[in-house]
Amino acid sequence: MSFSLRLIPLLPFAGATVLLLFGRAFSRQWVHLIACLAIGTAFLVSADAFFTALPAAHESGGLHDIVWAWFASGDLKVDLAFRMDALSGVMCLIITFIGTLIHIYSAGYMSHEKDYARFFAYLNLFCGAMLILVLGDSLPVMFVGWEGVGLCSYLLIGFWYGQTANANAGKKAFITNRIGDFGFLLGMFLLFSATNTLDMPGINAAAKAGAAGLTEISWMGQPVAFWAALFLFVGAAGKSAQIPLYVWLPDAMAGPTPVSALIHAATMVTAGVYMVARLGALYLLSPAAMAIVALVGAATAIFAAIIGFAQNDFKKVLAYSTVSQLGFMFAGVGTGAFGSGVFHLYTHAFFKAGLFLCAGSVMHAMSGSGDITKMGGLGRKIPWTHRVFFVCWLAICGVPIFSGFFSKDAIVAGAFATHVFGESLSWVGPVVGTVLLLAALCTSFYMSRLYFLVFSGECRADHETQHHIHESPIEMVGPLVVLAVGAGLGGLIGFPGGLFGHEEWNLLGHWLEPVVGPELHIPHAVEVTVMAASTAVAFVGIFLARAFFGGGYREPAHQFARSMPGFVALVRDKFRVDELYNFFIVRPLRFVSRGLFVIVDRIVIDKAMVEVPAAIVGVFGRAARWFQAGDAQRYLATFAIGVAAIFYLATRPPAPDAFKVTIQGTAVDVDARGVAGTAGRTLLYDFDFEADGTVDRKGSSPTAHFVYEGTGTYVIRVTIKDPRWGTSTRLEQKVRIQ
Amino acid sequence: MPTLYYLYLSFALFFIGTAGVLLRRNALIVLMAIELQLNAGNLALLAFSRSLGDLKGHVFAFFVIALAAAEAAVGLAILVGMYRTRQTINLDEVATMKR
Amino acid sequence: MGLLGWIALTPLLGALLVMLVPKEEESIHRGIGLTVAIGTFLASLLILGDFDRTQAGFQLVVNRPWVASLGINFHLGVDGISLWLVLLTTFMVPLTLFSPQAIGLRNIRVREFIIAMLVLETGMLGAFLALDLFVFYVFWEVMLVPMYFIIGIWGGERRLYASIKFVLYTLVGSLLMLAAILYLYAQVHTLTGTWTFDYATYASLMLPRGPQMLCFGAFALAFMIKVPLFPLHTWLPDAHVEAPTGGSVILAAVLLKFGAYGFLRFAMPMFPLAAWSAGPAIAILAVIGIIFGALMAYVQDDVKKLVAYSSVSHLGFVVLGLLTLTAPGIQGGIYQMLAHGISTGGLFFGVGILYDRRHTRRLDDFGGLWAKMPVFAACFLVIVLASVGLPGLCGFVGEFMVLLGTFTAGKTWQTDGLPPMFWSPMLLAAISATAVILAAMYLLTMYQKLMFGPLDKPENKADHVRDIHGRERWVFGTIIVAALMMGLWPKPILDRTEASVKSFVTAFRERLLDADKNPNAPARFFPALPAAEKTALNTNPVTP
Amino acid sequence: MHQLHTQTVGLPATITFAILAGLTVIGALFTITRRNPVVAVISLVGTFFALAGVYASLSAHFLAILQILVYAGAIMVLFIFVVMILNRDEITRVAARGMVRRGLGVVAAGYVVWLLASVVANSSATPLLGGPLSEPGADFGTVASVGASLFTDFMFPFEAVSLLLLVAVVGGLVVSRSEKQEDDAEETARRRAQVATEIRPESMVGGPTDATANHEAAHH
Repeated sequence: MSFSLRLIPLLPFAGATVLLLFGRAFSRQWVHLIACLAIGTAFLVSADAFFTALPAAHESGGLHDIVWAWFASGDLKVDLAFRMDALSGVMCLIITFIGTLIHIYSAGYMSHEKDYARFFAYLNLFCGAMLILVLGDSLPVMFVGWEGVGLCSYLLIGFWYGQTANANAGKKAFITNRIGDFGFLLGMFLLFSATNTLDMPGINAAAKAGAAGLTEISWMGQPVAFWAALFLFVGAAGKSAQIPLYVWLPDAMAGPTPVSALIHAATMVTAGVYMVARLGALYLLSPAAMAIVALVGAATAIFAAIIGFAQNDFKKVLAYSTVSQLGFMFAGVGTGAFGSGVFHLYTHAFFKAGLFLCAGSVMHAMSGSGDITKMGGLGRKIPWTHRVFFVCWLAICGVPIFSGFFSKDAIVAGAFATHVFGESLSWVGPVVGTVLLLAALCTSFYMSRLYFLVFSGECRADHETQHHIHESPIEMVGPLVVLAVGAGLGGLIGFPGGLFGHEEWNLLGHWLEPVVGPELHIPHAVEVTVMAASTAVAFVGIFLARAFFGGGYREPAHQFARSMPGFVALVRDKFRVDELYNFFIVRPLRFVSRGLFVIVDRIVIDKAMVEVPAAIVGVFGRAARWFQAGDAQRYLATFAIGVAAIFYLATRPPAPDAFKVTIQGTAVDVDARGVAGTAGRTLLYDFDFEADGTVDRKGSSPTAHFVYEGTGTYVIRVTIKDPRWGTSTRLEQKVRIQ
Repeated sequence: MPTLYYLYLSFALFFIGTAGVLLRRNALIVLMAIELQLNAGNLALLAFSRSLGDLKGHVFAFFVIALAAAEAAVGLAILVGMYRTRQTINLDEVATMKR
Repeated sequence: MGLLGWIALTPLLGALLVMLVPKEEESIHRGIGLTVAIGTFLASLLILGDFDRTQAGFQLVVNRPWVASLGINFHLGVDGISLWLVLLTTFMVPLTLFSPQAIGLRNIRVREFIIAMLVLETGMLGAFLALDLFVFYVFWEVMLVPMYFIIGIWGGERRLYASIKFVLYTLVGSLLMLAAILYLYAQVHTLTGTWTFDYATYASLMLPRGPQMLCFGAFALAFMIKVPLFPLHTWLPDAHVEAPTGGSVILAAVLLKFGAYGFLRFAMPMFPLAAWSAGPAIAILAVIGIIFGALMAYVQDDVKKLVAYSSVSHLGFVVLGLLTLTAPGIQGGIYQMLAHGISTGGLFFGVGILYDRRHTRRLDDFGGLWAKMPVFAACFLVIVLASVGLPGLCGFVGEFMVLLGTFTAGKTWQTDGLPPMFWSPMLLAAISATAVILAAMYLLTMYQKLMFGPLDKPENKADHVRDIHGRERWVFGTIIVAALMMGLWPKPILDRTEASVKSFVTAFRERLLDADKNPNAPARFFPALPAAEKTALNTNPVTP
Repeated sequence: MHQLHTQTVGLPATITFAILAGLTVIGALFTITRRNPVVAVISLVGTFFALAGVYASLSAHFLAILQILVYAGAIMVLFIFVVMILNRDEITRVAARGMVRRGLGVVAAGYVVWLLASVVANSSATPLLGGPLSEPGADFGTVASVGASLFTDFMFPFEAVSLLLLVAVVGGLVVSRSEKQEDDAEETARRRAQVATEIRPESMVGGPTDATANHEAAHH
């Protein structure tokens, strides 16, 4: 069924274009009006598509819209086409809805910004690209959005381009993403090589049918599907900040806070999860690939959570929290619980966006500083921000009823209950589940630490800053409240109704079922146990944090820091991964490049291969300069000598190098014809058979016959004369007469 | 008078002209020597023309004279220009390519 | 003369016209030059109208005797391979003449510059259109001379070194090519009894292995230098750095394309066996070039040199694509040529602006320019991203198709029954794909050093560091529109190259398989010359 | 007319030829050996006069007249002018450098001439070279006949030659024009100044600082 899906990304793009071209001429009101209108309309169109058009087309692959044939060559055919099914529809709604909220929030947050129009243009551009990413019907179209969001992320991180650190962070994000894109490209090529198509429905169909191209065993004993899935996962890891490519995300916090909320929490970073879910059928073909996805996800979840313990920057804590939560999502999709992964993506979008926007509001209040060691007791001064943060905090900790509880629980339970790994890898599920529970504990702890340090106790900021603390304006608080509602109650959309025998209560799972397959069946016992465990874990984390940080830094926190100073420092320095990369990858690359430049280009090629032959030629040239002194008279003399030489050679009678002598007894026959005959000249031949000065035969015949009187060695002398030129040649040859 | 004597004269003139061109330093004399060479050619043309009874030789000689006039005009102009820039018409002193 | 003849020669006539105007009237020179160049562009759009995309062969052919006694014909024609390159040429030249920075800082001898550009355009168009090897060679050399002057007269400090290096490199290749052409000329005469430089005849001449290798070597060397392929690339950075903006733009946008075009038009079809034998080596050189060029670009501190090395990297993709002998690979290669013309041309325009404003090209001298010139920074960003290969802009399509073509080449060869052109295409594709990372690294690093960071250097704060305005905006606007169109709607271009590329692949395969059966058979024609053509050739049996 | 034709045979003709040839050769030798260019020019004029006589003895009356008018008249006057303008004696007669090569060149030229002469000598029996000259037509070599030939069969080359002369005249003017030097100096100075202002745009007093505007300003 067709629907003008192109409108959805086109609207934000149009907004971006207008703002980029004419934005500087508009007043601020017009700028944010245009931007909000563009994304808001896109939300309405998405909602229309999702709720009115989609149900009818649900079974037949959703809504489809071909804009035009993009490129084609040989078997390769790529259309610029969009498709909306339940999965991309949910994504569209999340993006446009949260996008609209953040646009509105930004109108308040960025109100003092000089480059107002540029900011909103980038935001709109980002939304457009993100919508292309989720709506793209084929991998290359998805890749357009994929790179487009990377670009916008680059631009928005470096929005305050005047500071080198921001620009560096943007560049780091883009390049790290590019490493992922490299994997994405190779994955695409592998898939094309295996299935001859790049359309995602086609690939999924081939995967479901177990196409030979995908299942055939290739390198290292793994099927093609494994490598394709793995390479695509490299792309996903880049975009979604998973180990080992997560390093860019914390740095990306250099951008304006609404950007962090929209791009680096709610939408762009979840693109990898979305892609894995979208190509679920492909991943299901290879348990090994699934295991890698799940394990990387789980490892990232716990690793980033631990780093989160010791960060003192508000946004950095949230950034590592995002990395960690993305790890949860990957663990979810990696264990085959695609619906749960997407569910967590959805709840995370709300509570993390809420948290980030609260961070923005707090930093707004704190005159721009994000240092949590200088905060405290803000709950009374900025009550609305506090309330919203409170809700979102409970959601991310996984306190029951709040949204994070349901989604996190679904993932953990799925990990314990999954069967996708088969016999040999059956250990993966429980390991992932356990790690995730630990990560949930850590999450609960560091988020509570953040909450207590910021909102409880006495304010540790200096007097000047304290004086300025104020609640944010309505256009910032409004979206916060909406997000808090979503974070609080949004989880009900994926209510684990199976527990009560009502599968249909799980609305999201129901929607997604045709796309990602039915939800995992989770046994009651597992479900209940996991729920209990994760509830316990959430509360343990909160109480532990309260013991350490309730009302400010408490004695146990100091004690802990003193007992393990090395470890704490290591964690605070983020395990020094950046330094590691810098030392082992970036610097060697630069060093090798510079070395190659000097050695290969400057020395081997330019000196040895170019200048040495040139020098050799130069020697000849200097020798030849003697002839070319610029003196025309000497040129003429040389010319005269040359003419004379030519005359000399041309006027010599044509003669053979040696004449032919045929001996028969004492008789000889001599033939003195030249190689080329007489060349049309009249020649005279003098034959002197004994070389005694008497000419024995003469005339114009080149041959002569002579009979010697006795045996012996004779010299035959032939003189060839050209009577016209008066020139002659003399040839001599020895003959032996026996 | 058979044609051959005219030719001998032509050869002699040509040789003298060539020797002048090759040996003299004065650019003016070199130009004159070139005129001698051209005249040697003219003489041969006319001699053959006479012996063959064909007027084409005259026509060619006419062209050669025109060419000589053009050559003299341009050559002398160059000489004057050369003298103005270098204060000499000594051919040895105007060879600039040797450095 | 036919449409193509007029297109090829109009710039030359324009150059003659410019010569007639006194040298003081610079605005008239610019006006005439621009008018002629735009006229040529409009005329070349007519080709597009008359071009039949379903036909693989040469169209709009012009064929008239030139030097009949030597069998030289003024023979021009266009097919899917040359069509867009011709349009690229006619598009870039007026843009260059329009740009205020084209001549560079030493804004002298405007008339001569315009003349050089117009003669250059004739050379380029003629060489793209020529179907007679002699005519091709003439135009090929005609290109060399104006470029030599453009670098040597209007260039930077080391312009003499750079221009001579450029000429020597190019001449070494082209003289060997001339020798090979003359050898073929004699061979064709031996076989047919006629003297001809006709391309179609040469393209079906099949030499035995030995001479084929030698002739291929001669042709390939000329083209490898022009591309330029590692390790024959060192003339390029020097030429680019010293050339004025206009020279750099044309050099990058069009001249370099002759290397790849030559492979596609001459070296590969004429010597399939040799091309196949040399395939692995050239493919490896191309991949080395891709990576090496990118690494070199990464460590340059001169903007122009950086862009020049990025050309080495980008054009490596083109050569790799051509060698795959697959439709996506070759079409992608052609597309990459066009995209590179637009994006790198744009980069050089940008560098021209920077140099105009700041009189330096050292990266460390810049910083924070976004604050001073936001419009320029935005335009330059788009062009940089096009060069990085961001999907949606022109650079992506070609790169993607080349990589995909290379990656799947092994499979395609198998189905096509073609012996492998080079080893482990998947690995080579994977190695080449790392260039997407490296391209982002060096180009974004460059961009950041130019535009981002604090505006702390007094020279950058000066008033004359003005944002782009007037004609400069039009130049960048045009480039950006072209880059966007090529990125979003490549279909019209790809459609028109498809038939020719497919027939190229088929012809190459058949000739290669035939040659492979008996590599040392004496020179012959395969496929046999059409009878009609034979009689046509015999009508002028003249000996030189 | 008839009188002249008969001069080409018989003893008087031989004596005439010998005298004229001797004068020609002596004049030519003087031309290339005299240190004083004025003497050389006068000798050359003498040579040309003698040659005109030789032409006349070949029935080339038109050419003989032309030889005197154009050569001995116009061209030699030009030479005299130049000699007067330059007015320099040669210090050494013979070029100093490269004497080996020049000497070899003269020897080579002699060899070639000798070779040609020997061909002529060896072919002296042929009617073309050694035979008595036949009686030419009545109008052979007259202005009318040569003119008719020039204006019919050789019309195009004739016009081309006229163009050549025109070009030579213009070329001579251009090359020897004395203002050229000053022009060059002016031009060089202008360019230098312009390049200087471009490199330091801010030094332009009151001018636009943008380089583009500069270029335009500098040229108008």
